[in-house]
Amino acid sequence: MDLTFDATEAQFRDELRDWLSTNGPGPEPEGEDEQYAWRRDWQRKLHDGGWAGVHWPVEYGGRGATMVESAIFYEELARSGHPLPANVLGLLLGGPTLMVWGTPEQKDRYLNPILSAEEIWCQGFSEPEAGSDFAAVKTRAVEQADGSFLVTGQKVWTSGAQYSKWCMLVARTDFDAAKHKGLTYFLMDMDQPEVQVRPLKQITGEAEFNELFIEDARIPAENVIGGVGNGWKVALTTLMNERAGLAFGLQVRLRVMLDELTEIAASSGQIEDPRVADTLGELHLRCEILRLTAYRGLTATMKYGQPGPEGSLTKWMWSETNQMLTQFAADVVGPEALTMGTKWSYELLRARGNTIEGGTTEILKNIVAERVLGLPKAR
Amino acid sequence: MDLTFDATEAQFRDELRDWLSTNGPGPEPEGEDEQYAWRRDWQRKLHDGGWAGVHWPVEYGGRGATMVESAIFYEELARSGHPLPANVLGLLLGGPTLMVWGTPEQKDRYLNPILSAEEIWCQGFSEPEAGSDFAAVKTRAVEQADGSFLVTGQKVWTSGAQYSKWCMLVARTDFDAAKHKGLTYFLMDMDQPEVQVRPLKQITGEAEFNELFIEDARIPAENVIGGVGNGWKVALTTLMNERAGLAFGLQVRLRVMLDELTEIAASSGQIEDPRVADTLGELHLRCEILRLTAYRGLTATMKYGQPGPEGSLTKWMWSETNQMLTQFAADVVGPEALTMGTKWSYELLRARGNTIEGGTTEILKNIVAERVLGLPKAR
Amino acid sequence: MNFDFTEDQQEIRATARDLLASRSTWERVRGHAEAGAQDEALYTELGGLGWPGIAVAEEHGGQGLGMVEFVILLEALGEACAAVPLRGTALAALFVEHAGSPGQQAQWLPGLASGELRGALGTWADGVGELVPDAVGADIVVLLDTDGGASLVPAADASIEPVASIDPTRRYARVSVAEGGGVELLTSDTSEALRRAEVGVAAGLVGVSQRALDMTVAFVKERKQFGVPIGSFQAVGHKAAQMLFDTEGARSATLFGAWAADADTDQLPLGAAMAKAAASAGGRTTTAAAIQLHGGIGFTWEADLHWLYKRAQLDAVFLGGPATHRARISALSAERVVAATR
Amino acid sequence: MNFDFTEDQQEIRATARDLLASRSTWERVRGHAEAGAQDEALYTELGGLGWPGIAVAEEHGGQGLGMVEFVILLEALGEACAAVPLRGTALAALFVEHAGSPGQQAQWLPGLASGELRGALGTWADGVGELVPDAVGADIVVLLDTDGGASLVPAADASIEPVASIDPTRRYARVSVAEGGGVELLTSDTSEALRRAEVGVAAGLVGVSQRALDMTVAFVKERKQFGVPIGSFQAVGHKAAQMLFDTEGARSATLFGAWAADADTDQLPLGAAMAKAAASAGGRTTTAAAIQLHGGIGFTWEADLHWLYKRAQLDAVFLGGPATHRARISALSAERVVAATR
Repeated sequence: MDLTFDATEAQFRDELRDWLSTNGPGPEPEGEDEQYAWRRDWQRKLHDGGWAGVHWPVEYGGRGATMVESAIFYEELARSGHPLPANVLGLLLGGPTLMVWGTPEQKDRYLNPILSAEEIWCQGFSEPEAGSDFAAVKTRAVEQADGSFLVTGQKVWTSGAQYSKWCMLVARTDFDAAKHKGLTYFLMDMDQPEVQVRPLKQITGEAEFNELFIEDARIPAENVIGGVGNGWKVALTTLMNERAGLAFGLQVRLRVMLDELTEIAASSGQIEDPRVADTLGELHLRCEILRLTAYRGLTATMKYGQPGPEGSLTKWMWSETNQMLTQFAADVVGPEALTMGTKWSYELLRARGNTIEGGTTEILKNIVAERVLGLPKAR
Repeated sequence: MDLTFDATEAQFRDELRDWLSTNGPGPEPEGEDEQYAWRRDWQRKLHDGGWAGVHWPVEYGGRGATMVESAIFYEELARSGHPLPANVLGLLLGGPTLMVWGTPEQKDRYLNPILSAEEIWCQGFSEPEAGSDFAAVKTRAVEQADGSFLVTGQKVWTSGAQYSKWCMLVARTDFDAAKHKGLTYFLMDMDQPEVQVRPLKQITGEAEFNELFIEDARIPAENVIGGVGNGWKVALTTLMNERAGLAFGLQVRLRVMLDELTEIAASSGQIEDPRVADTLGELHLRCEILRLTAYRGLTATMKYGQPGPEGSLTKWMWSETNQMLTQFAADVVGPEALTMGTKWSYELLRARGNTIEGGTTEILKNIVAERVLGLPKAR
Repeated sequence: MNFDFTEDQQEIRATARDLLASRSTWERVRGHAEAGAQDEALYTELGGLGWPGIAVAEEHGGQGLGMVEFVILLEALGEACAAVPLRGTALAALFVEHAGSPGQQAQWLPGLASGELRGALGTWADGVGELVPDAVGADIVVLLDTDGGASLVPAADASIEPVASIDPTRRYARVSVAEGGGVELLTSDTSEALRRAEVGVAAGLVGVSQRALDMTVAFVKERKQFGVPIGSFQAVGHKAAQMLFDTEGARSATLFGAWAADADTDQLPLGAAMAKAAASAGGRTTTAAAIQLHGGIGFTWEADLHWLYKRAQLDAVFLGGPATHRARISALSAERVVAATR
Repeated sequence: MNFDFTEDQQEIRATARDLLASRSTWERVRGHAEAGAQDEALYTELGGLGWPGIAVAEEHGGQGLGMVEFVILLEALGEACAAVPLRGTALAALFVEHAGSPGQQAQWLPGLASGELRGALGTWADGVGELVPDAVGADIVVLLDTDGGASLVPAADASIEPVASIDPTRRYARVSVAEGGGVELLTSDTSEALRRAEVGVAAGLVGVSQRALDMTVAFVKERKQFGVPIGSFQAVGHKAAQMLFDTEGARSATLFGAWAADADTDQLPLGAAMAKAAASAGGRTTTAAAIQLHGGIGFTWEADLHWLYKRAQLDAVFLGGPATHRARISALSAERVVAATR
């Protein structure tokens, strides 16, 4: 057991810190489009510095970093206060999925533009009626005489859709096959009028996500990933990669916020109230347990190929702790935390989504009960 | 809206307080049997004073008290520190069930000995395999040529069985009928060697409950209550009466304990710690809300024949609050609360049963979801 | 012992809820909230019905009813999430009536009671009141010191600077005394007024919780996942049951506080602290649970749940959050217990 | 970064758990608990295997391994709910080794490390230590003052009066200095020893939580209600998931504390407070949840769950309950944050 970074890891971290301290995206501009362009430029910078596909194999243009180094990357990025690269879904989900399921031609064609942020990717899994239930996917892809597919349907929670070239789309190709079986995984070109993007405004007032309205969009045969009818398995690969590294960044963001809150409580004297200190103590405890548990999961994954029981817990821990923290901030920070346009009020509202996005806490608990504890499937 | 007692209610309370201050069971003896005899004597005293069947109609020998007065009775009894009468199940469950479902002969025969504690009643509903699931009752009652029944099976959680003359027994008489339909409600004579009582020791080390082992016990035809095959409905009447009045006593017991704990926290200075004060505040709040909600339910029952949505919440509230209180006492009272033989340690252990006995909290939440909120039956 | 509304009170409740159900639909609330405006037409109508003055004495132009009637209206307004500054007016009237001089009462109460004048209530420290609800457009602002004193600031003497809180169904402002402006102190003890105000704020939170629960129950009965209504999942049903638990508990406490104000003021301090503690905590948890049980939809702007969540956040801390009031409950209970054992 | 046991540590863990699974069955634990006795045979066997001295330096007769190995054994003992006074001996040794004089170390450590002498650790105030675990039969008792000082009381100088706590799987006593008896002060700083002791107690609690979880999972897979295994109800599955959450969280914190003791003592104060806070709270909630999920059966004497519940209750407050340690975490974090911003 060694809970420090070894020499290689420490060197990686130091090199990265150095780089991040002298390289950055510059000041954040006003306006959503401008901010996206700024994050795209930032990814180009990262790419030029060799920091874009940290965990990608060298053969695909990545840095070939270990999982720990990848975790360090997202931790340090969060600590630096710099934003995530624009094409985060391509880097974390699309690329790794292609590496498993793509043909040599597909890898050649798609991987490099992901790294360079030349082509942005988005994810088209969720549907309004389907929620967490993949079997209920209704978007239809009908094969044409020329082997291409015509797709019609609606997708939701598609972040970055308005900037994306490619959408990882799961659609139904076999309408008779039961549940998961008739699904196929496509790469859909977003540059066609048959795909309409409508921003989906959230509780925060921002439109971080979009709805996609697809009507007879065309996808050529060569854009099927992993074979027709195999969409469920391919999608699972994507889902397994979801947040794998990102979790470390989220955890550090939480820690940074908590430290800031602690600072406010200390400088305002509120920390002298044992009730305030008690809640801060609980938050620090949860935050630290989250970090440790994430690393335990990482070690298990590296050693045994999959995380141990603790691996299923980190997203649940993070989301609950973040909600607890942002709610508590409303008490400690005071009126500012309930005033529009402040960081604290944004975080308070945004945190509500944490226990929903990327699998609701209820679904995560089902998964823990069934897959980790081996209980019979919930009824 | 009037949250004070009206003149009649106040007079009832004052009269009762007077009586309780000059009448009591005397000092509690050592030994389980002796304690039971003492509570039986106490019930005789209550009966002689006209306080045994407070909520029973006058025609059945009761006092004909209103529901509020009945609540006052259990509140005042708890406040006085005197014990419950020995035949509490006969008074609260058996008698009222007979009043609804009994024949005139049955009422004549059984009601008076309940009041006088001459014949003690116990309840034989639960079975080891059945738990909260009535449909799973396995105890069999087979009709004989002479119309009597031979009963074989096992019951559990039967309190006072060793002192009881009659057992309210639910058994299966039709083995083909589905689920609840083949059940019949009997009065079984406990004075027969075919019924064996075995004490069931609990986490506290005491045997508050028993198991019943029944092998070919005989029940004459006239001891069927409410007709053969109607057992589920009759049992529901019993269950509906369960704790109706008792709840008020439990609520006052909670308040008395909380006041004692507050006293300890105040005199030891611990209440100066805002964390301690905070938890005490929460407990006082819950305790008072419990009382108010119980009275809201009572008003609704008196006015509309059934409690409103709040009626299903009181047992849940009480059990959770009692667990929270007794756990907190371990921190405030200190070592004494973890030492065997003290009141606080007994309460800490005993409280674990509160969220299980009389319907687990999980079952209660199901009931609230389905019957109060009208959600589809849980799957 | 009769823990139910009188027939008159039931009538008031039904009428108020019916009226708001038709006048303060989500469409209308959303329209005003997005425009950063109050619903002037509705406010005028409610003024005409005498709502702001329901608990103001008849001699001052009010309806002379009690706090129970007052909380019935405030709960209904919370339930509808109505974008009207009525609460501010009614709370300001409470302070003028219970702590003002006869002159102040004569000057302000008739106008506040009829809704022709608008009031606001807030807290201030170092001469500045942050996030004072309903202050924009108010004719008079009552500002509470941390030590229990209260000041009356006419709009003409005040600097009222609109601030967008996260709850746009009310208009908030930063209030201070304008240069050269004057402040009148309310000379009588303000604690009776403040306790009533706490109960009133709690009532609005109970309404918010109730609405969150009702919307959630309706949604989970309809919404299907894995082929069945999600309301049939225990995880959903039990969370909804907990919402009921929190809502009804807060309602019991709030009704107790209102009744105590009307009939047994010795119990008002405890009742008010109980009401505000329970309703503040309940308002936060029920609205958060409502969003959770709606899943992704619940997190969207269109779902309307967020208005409830945001209002609950502001109301939960207004006049003291749960922890403040739990501390008061604890102190009052300890006082009682210690007195009894002496 | 490698958050896993070494092969040696895994071997120790497997061996320890296997051994205790066969030697400390419920039947045996129950037998000793009901008789109010300790399992002498097992204690002797474990002493022979060097368990009490696993973290004691080789020069003092120990095995010279680290705190990680130490917590592996203590977790296994908690999991088995073993009725042996081993923890008392091992914790006393920690204090003698880390805060005792060379003379004290030479006098006591070899005996404690081999299990031939027995030790106990407790806290005292005004000259009396209440509910000191493992004190009955101890040769030496280490007693902690509230101000951080520690005294060493040989049994010959002590009055050790057995007291039945609710946890009969350990023997507790009221300890004071006998008339004419002597007390030696441990002269060095005791904080390093105390931090290690906290981690050790936390490890036992993690074991208790793990056992409660395992028993519950096995039960709810088998037990049927309404025709299906109750583990298929979400209310049951989610509560079991929460037990895992609490157990694994406490385990992460405890391993961190143990590792810090071995490799990075700057982080030991935080690690120890985290371990004890998480494991104390987790021990209480998981054992309570285990009883709940077993239903009526879980509340019976025969179900054996109550031994875990009772042990968790005692261990949760021993060396400070969750609130005490959360306060320490908070203070340490605030210190770090304030230092960083200066």
